[in-house]
Amino acid sequence: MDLTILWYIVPSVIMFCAGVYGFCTRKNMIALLISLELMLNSADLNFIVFNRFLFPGTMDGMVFTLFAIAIAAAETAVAIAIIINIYREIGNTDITSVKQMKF
Amino acid sequence: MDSVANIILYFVVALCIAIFSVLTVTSRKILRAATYLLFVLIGTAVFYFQLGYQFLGAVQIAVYAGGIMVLFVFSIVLTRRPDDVAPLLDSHRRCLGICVSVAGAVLLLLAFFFMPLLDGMSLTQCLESGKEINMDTIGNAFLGSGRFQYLLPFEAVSVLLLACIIGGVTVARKR
Amino acid sequence: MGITLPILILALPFTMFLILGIGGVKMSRKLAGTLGILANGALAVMAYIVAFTYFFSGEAQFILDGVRQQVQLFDVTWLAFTERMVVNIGFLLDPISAMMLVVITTISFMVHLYSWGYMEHEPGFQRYYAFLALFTFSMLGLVVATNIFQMYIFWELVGVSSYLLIGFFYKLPSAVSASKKAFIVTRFADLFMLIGILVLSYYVSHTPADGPLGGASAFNFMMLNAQPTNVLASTLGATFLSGSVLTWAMILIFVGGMGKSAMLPLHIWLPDAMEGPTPVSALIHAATMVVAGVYLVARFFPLYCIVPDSLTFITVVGAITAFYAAVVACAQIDIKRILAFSTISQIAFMMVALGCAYNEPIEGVHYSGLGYMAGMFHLFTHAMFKALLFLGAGALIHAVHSNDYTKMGGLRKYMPITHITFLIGCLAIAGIWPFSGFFSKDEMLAAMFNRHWFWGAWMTMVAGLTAFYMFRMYYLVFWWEENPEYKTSHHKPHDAPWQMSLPLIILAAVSCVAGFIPFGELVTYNGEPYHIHIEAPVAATSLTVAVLAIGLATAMYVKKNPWPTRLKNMFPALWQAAHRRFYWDEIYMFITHNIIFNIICRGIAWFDRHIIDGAMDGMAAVTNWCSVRIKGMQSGTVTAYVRWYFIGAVLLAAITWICLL
Amino acid sequence: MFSNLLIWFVIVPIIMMAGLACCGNSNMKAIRAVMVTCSTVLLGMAIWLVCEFLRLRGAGDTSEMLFQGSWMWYEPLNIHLAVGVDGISVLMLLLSAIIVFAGTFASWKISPLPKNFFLWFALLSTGVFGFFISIDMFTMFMFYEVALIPMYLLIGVWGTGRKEYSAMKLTLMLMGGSAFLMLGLLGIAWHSGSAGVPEWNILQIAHNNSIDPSWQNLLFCFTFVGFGVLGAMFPFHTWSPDGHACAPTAVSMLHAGVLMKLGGYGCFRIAIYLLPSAAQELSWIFIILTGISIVYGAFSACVQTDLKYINAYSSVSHCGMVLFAILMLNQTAMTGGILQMLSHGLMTALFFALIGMIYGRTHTRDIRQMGGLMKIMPYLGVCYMIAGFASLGLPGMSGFVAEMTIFFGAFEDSDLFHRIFVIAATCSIVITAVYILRVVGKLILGPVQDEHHLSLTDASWWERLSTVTLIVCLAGIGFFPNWINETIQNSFVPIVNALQAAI
Repeated sequence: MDLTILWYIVPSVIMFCAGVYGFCTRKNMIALLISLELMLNSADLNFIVFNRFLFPGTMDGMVFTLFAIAIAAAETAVAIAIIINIYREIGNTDITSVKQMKF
Repeated sequence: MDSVANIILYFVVALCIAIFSVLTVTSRKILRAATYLLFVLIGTAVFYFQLGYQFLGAVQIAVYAGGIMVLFVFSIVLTRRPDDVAPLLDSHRRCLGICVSVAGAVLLLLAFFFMPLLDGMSLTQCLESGKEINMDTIGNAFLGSGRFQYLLPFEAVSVLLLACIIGGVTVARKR
Repeated sequence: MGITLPILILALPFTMFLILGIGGVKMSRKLAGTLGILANGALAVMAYIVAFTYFFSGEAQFILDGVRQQVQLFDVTWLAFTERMVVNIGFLLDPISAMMLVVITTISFMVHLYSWGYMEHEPGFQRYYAFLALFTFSMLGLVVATNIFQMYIFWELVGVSSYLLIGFFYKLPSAVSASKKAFIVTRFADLFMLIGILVLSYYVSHTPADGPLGGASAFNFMMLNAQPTNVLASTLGATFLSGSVLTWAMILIFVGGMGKSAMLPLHIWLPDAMEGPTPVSALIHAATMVVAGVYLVARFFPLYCIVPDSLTFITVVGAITAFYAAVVACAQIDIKRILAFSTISQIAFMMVALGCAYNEPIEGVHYSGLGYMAGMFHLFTHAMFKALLFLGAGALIHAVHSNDYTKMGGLRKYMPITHITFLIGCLAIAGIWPFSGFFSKDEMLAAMFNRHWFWGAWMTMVAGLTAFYMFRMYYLVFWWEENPEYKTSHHKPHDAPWQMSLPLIILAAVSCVAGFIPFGELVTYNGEPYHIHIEAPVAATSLTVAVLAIGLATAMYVKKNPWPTRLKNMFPALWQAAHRRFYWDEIYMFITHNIIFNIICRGIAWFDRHIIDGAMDGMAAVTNWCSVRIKGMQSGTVTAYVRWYFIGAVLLAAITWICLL
Repeated sequence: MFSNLLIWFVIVPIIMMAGLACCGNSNMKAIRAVMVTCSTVLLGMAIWLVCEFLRLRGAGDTSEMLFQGSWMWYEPLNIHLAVGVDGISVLMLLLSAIIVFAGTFASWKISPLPKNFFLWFALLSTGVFGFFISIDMFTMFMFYEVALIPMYLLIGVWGTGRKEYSAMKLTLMLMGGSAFLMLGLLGIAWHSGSAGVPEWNILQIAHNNSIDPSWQNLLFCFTFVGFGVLGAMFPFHTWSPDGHACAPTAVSMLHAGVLMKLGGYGCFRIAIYLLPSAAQELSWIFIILTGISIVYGAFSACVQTDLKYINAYSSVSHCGMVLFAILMLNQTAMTGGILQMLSHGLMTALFFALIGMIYGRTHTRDIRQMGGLMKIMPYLGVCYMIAGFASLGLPGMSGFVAEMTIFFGAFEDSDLFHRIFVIAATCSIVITAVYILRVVGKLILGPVQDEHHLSLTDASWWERLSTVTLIVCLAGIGFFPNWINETIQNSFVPIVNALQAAI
């Protein structure tokens, strides 16, 4: 029994779809952010897996993942700053109550 | 033929990831969701180790499981009491979410399974055919400006991070 | 004769209008009045010189082999529509225009002088003189027109000056609405005239250039009138409703004349026009402007003769109007309205005379357009005595401060000059020998009897009615019973100041002697002299009828007695109808106000606001509605965006995949 | 390029804008100085242009357009900045200059933001002048749009009443019109060009005359409707009452006086001249519409109570007359149409100026609330009556000349269809008299309605200057129409020849 590429892709897909589900259904902004991290993580995993199985001699995928992790960290930091700010303004973190800027 | 240990490790981690990621998005307590996310991230890190990217796995644990999770927990604690329970989802939303995610999953899996390109080597073969990526290689790649070297993206990311720090501080600052 | 005098005759009143109109505000009354009167006096002198030169100098350009000629003293291009349709402004001198020059300037001068006293205390005195000058200018331009289009131009201008003068007391709503009515009714008639001119000029200008009509401008009177009989009628072959084009054109043009001359369906503006100052009524609504219709027919007489149907039309309209107006005049109580209806009736008289004029021999007797001559003669004498009557009425109103004869009565003792002159006017209009009206009316009746005995008899009856209502008014004003207020009031009625009395005396004198002017020697349709002779049977009949009518009026009205009231109560419906002028105003009011204004105009305005505008707004509303719907998708809820994003992504992926398979 | 006189008609307004931009925001003196100087220069240039034009024509220059110049602008699409004028555009330039001049004085005391107002005003006049000097369809269209856009702001910011609604409606409807127009122009350009290069030059297109008749029909409808919207043709006229009612004085003047003329001008210069066979074939449709316009506008005006609405509907009627005359496709009637444009431009500018002045004093435009203004402000009252008489076609005023030329020209078409519509159009002179006299009777004459009005003042010197300029021009055309008439008639020769050839 070989651990081929598909074996690693299946958990990645599950992770991704769980993220999608969470993003569509949750209302708490932090929960949304968590779902986002799940999706990002699955993408990272994909990079790595593709790098390893399709282009084993290079390290591009790994470098991209590294950057993605760095960017994810930055993004999370800013997002949380915004969420806290919104919380100060309106008293909760419910995504449906933030509509002022829609048009 | 991969070693049995590898296969067992794989199944444990894959199951762990699948279960915890579902739990992450279905849990009604936000602090628990964060904890489940931590497990998923650690599981991913284990995959990285297994695939031979030790440095990446370390970074994953340090940055994600360490830094980002702390941020999450702090913000959760700041914005609500930890034992707050999210209201039950209305069936319409849940149904829609399930539809979208299941349809996406089915589609993606179908795509992957039917793509002949992906039917390739086993993990062991890959690990053997690829050369070892040690810290020396990574360091040279990041600080060189030649072919397959990443000085410019590295600098860009560092500027980005700086911008994020400033942005985060500016946004969250009390007026 | 050079062209200096004709140009001056047109330029002087216009200049006066500009000077008084623009500079009047800064002038004193005295200066403005003096300027106006002097200018008008000079104008009258110039007009007399022109007329005298024309009639009596014997210059070859004016009279050739005993036939008076039509002369265009100048004729300059003003506007060229096409090669054949060129509008000129010129000065046409022929018997009738020379006669009209005299009439207009004389009456205008009298009115200027009279207004000096009559309008003395009115605000806007300068403006008044400016308008009078404008009117004089327009009317002179009208009568000397060399072509129908020039006539139309000045036709409109007299309409406007009439509008301005009727509405002179602009603070009175009644004056404003009267002026509006006058303008709109005459404008409505002018519309037909315009269409008539359009038709005529189109067909004339589309005849071959080398044909009998030549290549001249299609508007020119001399060219049109000089055509041998029937050339036009045969050339303009097209027909419409079994009338030839020329018939229709001439009738349409005549409708314009009907409007200005207040013929029957279009007469309603004239009685209301009495809201204007009385001297204005004398000038415009008795002597000059209202006879423009008669003048128009006379001007186009040769063309009307080519299409006898149109002459019949004129006769019928005139006869009906004459009778109608005479009957209505018997039942009015406002003296100015009585005079207004009398004017309508007299103008209709002239119309009938023109309608009855033949320019061809009938049964071997050559009448040489007797009706034409008589109509013009009556125009002349009527202008004089009707102006006299109006100015006299003005003097009465000036003294009594009312238009109503019930406020008068027994005034002969207080106002002797007015009384005598007024009586002369009444006698003249009633047609009593030797006053001027007798002669002209006699000729007209003779012409009508020549045409058909019916017209003669009918118009004799009208003449009798005329005598009756004029003397009814005369007696009610000067005899009847003295108004008791005069005795008690410290402000007794008295004769007018000299500026007002002088014109009365002059006009009365003219009315006495004007009948002896050998008019037939001067004004005939073809320029050949016509020797007037009194038609004894006709004269006797009309004189008898007039005397009888005067006798009846004397019996009824000389002293206060209950008979008039009894008579009124005997036929209340008839009296009421006549008093209300047979409800013409109400009919017009119904049509214009209820139908045109309320239904058509309001309907269109509603349609515009709700249907047309509604359609435009509706398009906007539909767009808006759509965008509101689409806007809902842009809810600002991030989860919804993600939902849509993934749905789209999944769909796209599915589609791509299906396509790849 | 700068030696061409015509180009300066665009440059001077731009200089005017630059000058205004340098002025202080509320430095009224400087702003007025710039405006007066530049509009006087424009007027002087326009008069000089007319004289020079007549001199050249008198000297025997018979080319179709004088003062021609052409500079390549965008090579791949063959777009030039091409200028040239014939007698009609010369007169239109003069009219525009007069109205810009009078408009400057009529908005002497505009507030708020006087500088910005005049900036947009100058931009508007740039567009107008540019339109009339262009003989390249593309630049013509560009200037047309330049003239339309400032309208939105001018009405929306400085207007009164429901100004946002009106500004939006006006802009959207006119933009809708120009969408049609753009299609039509593109069609003309591509169909008359050769070898894949579009031809934009009007003279060249008319010379080639190579558009397929069936295409002509479609393009004619597009261009005529496009310009017709601006010419307030029924049923696309409803922007006009609302727009005019809400616009500030000078804008109403310029809009009704000049901008609506762009519609009529474009109709014959492009729709009819370039598409003659379609014009012969399809003119009947538009004759019906414009015939309705004439009578419909006049009847609508009879029941309005807002002075500006009355005038706007009267404009619908009069501008309908312009298009009606142009559609008669013969020289006399088309000449009358141009005369009517000039006459209506001056007259309606005068009307709007006066309404603005009256409104500035009484703060109402409802004729039911006013009356007897003749007693209170005799100068304005007299001017209003003069404008009214010009409108109802009093001889001696330009309106009479124009209407008569139209009627006599239109009567030349001898079939029953044309005759019926001509007679319907002539009826409008009576209806016009009705609504004009109704207003004059209520507003100017009669007793004073409102005691508060008794303390109002009469016109100031700048108002007098503005009105006198317009009245003198009105009377000038009315008294001596023939030179204008001849100038216009001569300019129509090529167009009439093209139409003759297309039968």
